[in-house]
Amino acid sequence: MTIISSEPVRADLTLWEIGPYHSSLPAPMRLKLRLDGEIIAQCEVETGYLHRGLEKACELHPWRAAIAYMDHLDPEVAIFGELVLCLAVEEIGEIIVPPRAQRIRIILAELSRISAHLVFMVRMAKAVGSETIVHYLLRDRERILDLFELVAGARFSLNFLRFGGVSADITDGFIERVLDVCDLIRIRIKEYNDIFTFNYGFLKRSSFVGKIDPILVKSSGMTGPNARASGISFDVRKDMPYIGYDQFDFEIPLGRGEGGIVGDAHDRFLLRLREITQSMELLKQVSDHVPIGEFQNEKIDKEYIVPPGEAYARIESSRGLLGCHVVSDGSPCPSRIQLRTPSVANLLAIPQFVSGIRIEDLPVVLASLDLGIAEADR
Amino acid sequence: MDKNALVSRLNKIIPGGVLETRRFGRSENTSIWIEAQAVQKIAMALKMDTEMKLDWLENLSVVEFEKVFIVTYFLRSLITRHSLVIRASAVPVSPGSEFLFPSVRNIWPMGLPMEEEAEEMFGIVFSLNNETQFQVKVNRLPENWKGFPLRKDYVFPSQFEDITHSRSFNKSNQKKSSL
Amino acid sequence: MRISVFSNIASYIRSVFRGAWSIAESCTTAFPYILRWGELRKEITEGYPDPVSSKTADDLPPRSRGLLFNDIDRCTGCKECEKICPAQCIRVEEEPGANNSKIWVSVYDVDFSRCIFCGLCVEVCQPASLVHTRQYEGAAYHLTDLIASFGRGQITAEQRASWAALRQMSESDEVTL
Amino acid sequence: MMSEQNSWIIAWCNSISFLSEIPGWAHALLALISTYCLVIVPSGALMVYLDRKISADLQARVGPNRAGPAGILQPLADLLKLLQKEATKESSWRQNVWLSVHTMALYSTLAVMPLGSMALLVDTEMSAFIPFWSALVLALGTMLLGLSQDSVPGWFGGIRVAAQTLAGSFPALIALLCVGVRAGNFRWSILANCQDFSPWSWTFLSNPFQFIAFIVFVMSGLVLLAIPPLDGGVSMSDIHGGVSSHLFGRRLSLFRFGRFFGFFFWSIIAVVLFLGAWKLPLQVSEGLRAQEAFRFLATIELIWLLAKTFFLMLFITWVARVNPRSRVDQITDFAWKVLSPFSLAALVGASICAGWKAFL
Repeated sequence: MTIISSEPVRADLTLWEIGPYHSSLPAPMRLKLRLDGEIIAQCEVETGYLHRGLEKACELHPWRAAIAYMDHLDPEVAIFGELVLCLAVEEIGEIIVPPRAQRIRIILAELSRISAHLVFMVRMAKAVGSETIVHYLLRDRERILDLFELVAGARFSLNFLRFGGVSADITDGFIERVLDVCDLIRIRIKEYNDIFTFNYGFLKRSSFVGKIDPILVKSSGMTGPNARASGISFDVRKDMPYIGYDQFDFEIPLGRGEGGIVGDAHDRFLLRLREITQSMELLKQVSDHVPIGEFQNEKIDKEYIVPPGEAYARIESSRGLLGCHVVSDGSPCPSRIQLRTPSVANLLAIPQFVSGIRIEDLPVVLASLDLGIAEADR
Repeated sequence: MDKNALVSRLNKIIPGGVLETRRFGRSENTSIWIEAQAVQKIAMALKMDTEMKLDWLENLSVVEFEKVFIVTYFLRSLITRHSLVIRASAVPVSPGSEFLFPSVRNIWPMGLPMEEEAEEMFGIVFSLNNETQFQVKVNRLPENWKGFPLRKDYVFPSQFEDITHSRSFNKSNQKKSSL
Repeated sequence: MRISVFSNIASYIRSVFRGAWSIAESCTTAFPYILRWGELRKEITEGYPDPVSSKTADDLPPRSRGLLFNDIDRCTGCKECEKICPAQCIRVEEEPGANNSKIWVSVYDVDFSRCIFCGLCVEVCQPASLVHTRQYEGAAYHLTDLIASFGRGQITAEQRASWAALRQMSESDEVTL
Repeated sequence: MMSEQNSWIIAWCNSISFLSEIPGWAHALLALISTYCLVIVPSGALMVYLDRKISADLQARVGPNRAGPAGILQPLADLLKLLQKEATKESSWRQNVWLSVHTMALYSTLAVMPLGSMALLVDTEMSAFIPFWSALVLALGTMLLGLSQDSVPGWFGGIRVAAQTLAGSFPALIALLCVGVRAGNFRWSILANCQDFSPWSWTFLSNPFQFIAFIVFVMSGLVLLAIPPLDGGVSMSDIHGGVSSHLFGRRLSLFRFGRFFGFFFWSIIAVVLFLGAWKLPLQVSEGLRAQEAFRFLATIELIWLLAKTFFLMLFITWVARVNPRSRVDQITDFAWKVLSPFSLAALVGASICAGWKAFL
């Protein structure tokens, strides 16, 4: 994708190409900047450096192998890719998922959201050059990865969900450990706030920087925390509940502009911090309501063939709306798996709001968008 | 939300644009099949529709099904929270060749990256003014990649030695400016 | 974006002190880590590989997916794992064995340079001969070292002929019985 | 000029028979070389090790632990790694100009470095101002290095370093005047002699204005020399290192050593000016001087001075590790709009205090 802002190019501007690999970029992408002094006058974004042909690869393998591929849609938060595919396939096959499996899915999804937001904070801290908090954040994310390893056997590529449930039941004491981790992170968040969030240096670096207008959010189709930080209240968990999110009481935080103005980089940071708190609140509620029963629909065995049909499933991943259009023609392999990933819209918006900021703020702005180039390029 | 009323409204604005109304898969959603040449007009009508206000193209999906390319638009309104699926189909003139399809990037700007991806992967050239210009922009694939990988009749190259792995920014930019 | 401190002396002084205070607070929050005060601050990264970290293979969770191991005596050579593998890292070649019930798996190679440790092959394995071990140290100096061979080896033409004869014999036995 | 002050090297030389007859200029040269080899370089190695180990403790990790016991040989390993790196491209004449300027700045400061009452090579009325010259030349060298690179990061890095240096030198000079007002002179020995071993007699605690002057002096030094946490000019991630982004191997190690050396000498000067210099307790130095134990006196004075210096440096490192890096325009704003007014206020206050004492 090459995105060029519509303004004409002035000849007296410095040309600076960044990327595909650069310390200020969160992932492989290429920026072509026209600089007026140190102010960005124009920006072009080119992505595609992480294209792996994921959609084609899914078509060449059996349905069950497609789940393993969806792990790698966004390697940081593997569970969301699996979940959206499973939801779509369950809609095609009209598979009923047992309530226990639904709860396990919610627990894993919210844990992934917390871990993704912790990684977001790591990126933000690296962009402003704060080294110590990075290690604290990664240490606490390790607790969540330990939970994944306990339940699924892997830390990142879980390959845990199946059509009609999950591949294995949660072990004894897992829910208690989830609650322990939540308590730990709740204590740690106070520490993060003291060290980082309310640090004057960080406030000066991130507030009033990279404000995204609600109009731009609408025109570029941004979703997720970035859109909510600008005041657009849209969350799939609330608007189109799936896997039983409607049975729980949680709030969708919106940007309040506490550090500077609504929709700036600091607002996006604070919003994700609040989403971590909300996710832990949700986990606490879910952990009380894990029913005893089967974890996998018994009709769905290893020889299950997805019937012909199509479906479109949406979930709220840590970065925004993740959609999956699945078409099956009754053969052992998927006919088409098309993915709508949230980071594409974020990338589309970059050239339209970075003009006017200083290049020193560019790493902060890019980090605050939480770009997932892996899922944007697929 | 009355889909039949919407269809009749659309029929009034663009006669013959709407082909049929169907359930989308097994879901509650309605999908409206439309004529491929009327996509732009219907898209504009849907965006301007006072009742629906479909201002958000959530997803654009291209599916090849029995050598017919089905373009599906998943629409949604942030104001009225309505959603709609419209679909149109097209057939290439000869197998393996690119073909034109009306673009909606001026109506829903968020459709640009999705259209560009479909262009590269399926060889469907989304054009605004129906001009014959078979120039597919290359962003994801290497520059001298042959064929369109997501088509069903695509054959993987037997050897990858001649395929370059580097792309120059300026080159892709020139292609862009020619469009 | 600019610090407009001269607009108001009081707000100027306040912002200077606020900045100094927040920086002091950040520093004092991190300071106990140097001395490892409190239970929450004792945890540090583990040394690896020297000294070998406190986590050994036995400490891994029961479901952890390490390197693959195939018990070739139980393997039936059904090639289900080869079919499901998303990374196409398993290569199986089999031939009819000495009797009809037994299949000679001559080649069973797992290319760990391609394996993504998804666990699908273990899940589909009907005789449960393919398992994930707890071994996770798979580093090697050459790509070819990463290919693990579990097969019984290629058989010679004479063996093939003699086994075919054996099979025929047992078949004829069955017929006579 | 250096007849009396370089007595410490003469004291050492006299113990070695064949060195006792060498002329005075050779003594001075020997003093410089031995200062460099025995004080500066080991301090650099020790500081690198302490920095890495303490920031590892702060960040809940292990830190260097492979080279030697507890990783004590890590600085040596770093140096060897940097030295054996191959050059990626030919050095241009611009880089050579930078190299000579940088080296000049590095070694010219050695002669004025106050390392104890026995180790003052140059002790003039204006001694305390001479390090500024070196700091400015060091910054100029860094700027030239940035501009010598044919890349945008280098240019931006060079310009940012220049802006920071300009912004930092004004409050630093004013803060130095505050000390001069108290001591009445800028001679190292007099600046040191107006303090004593007890912290309450140190300049920075003598009155609140001197305390402000101390804070301003240290922070403006960080701005001037672009030392963390105020190192926006050389380490912002958007220019990935800026001036040092195209350096490699020996040049990179020289550049890093130059940055360490700036930090080090600025901390030594801060200690000498504000933190009681090399003053020992209980008339120890007078007693040793009376017994003519010059070698012992020079050694313990140096150790006491360096201990305080390391403490100050580690304190700054601790602040730098925890806090985010500021943008360059914020740093220059900070220097011009916060440090400068405060330094002027401190100068006014310190002058009033000095005048008050004169009237008393």
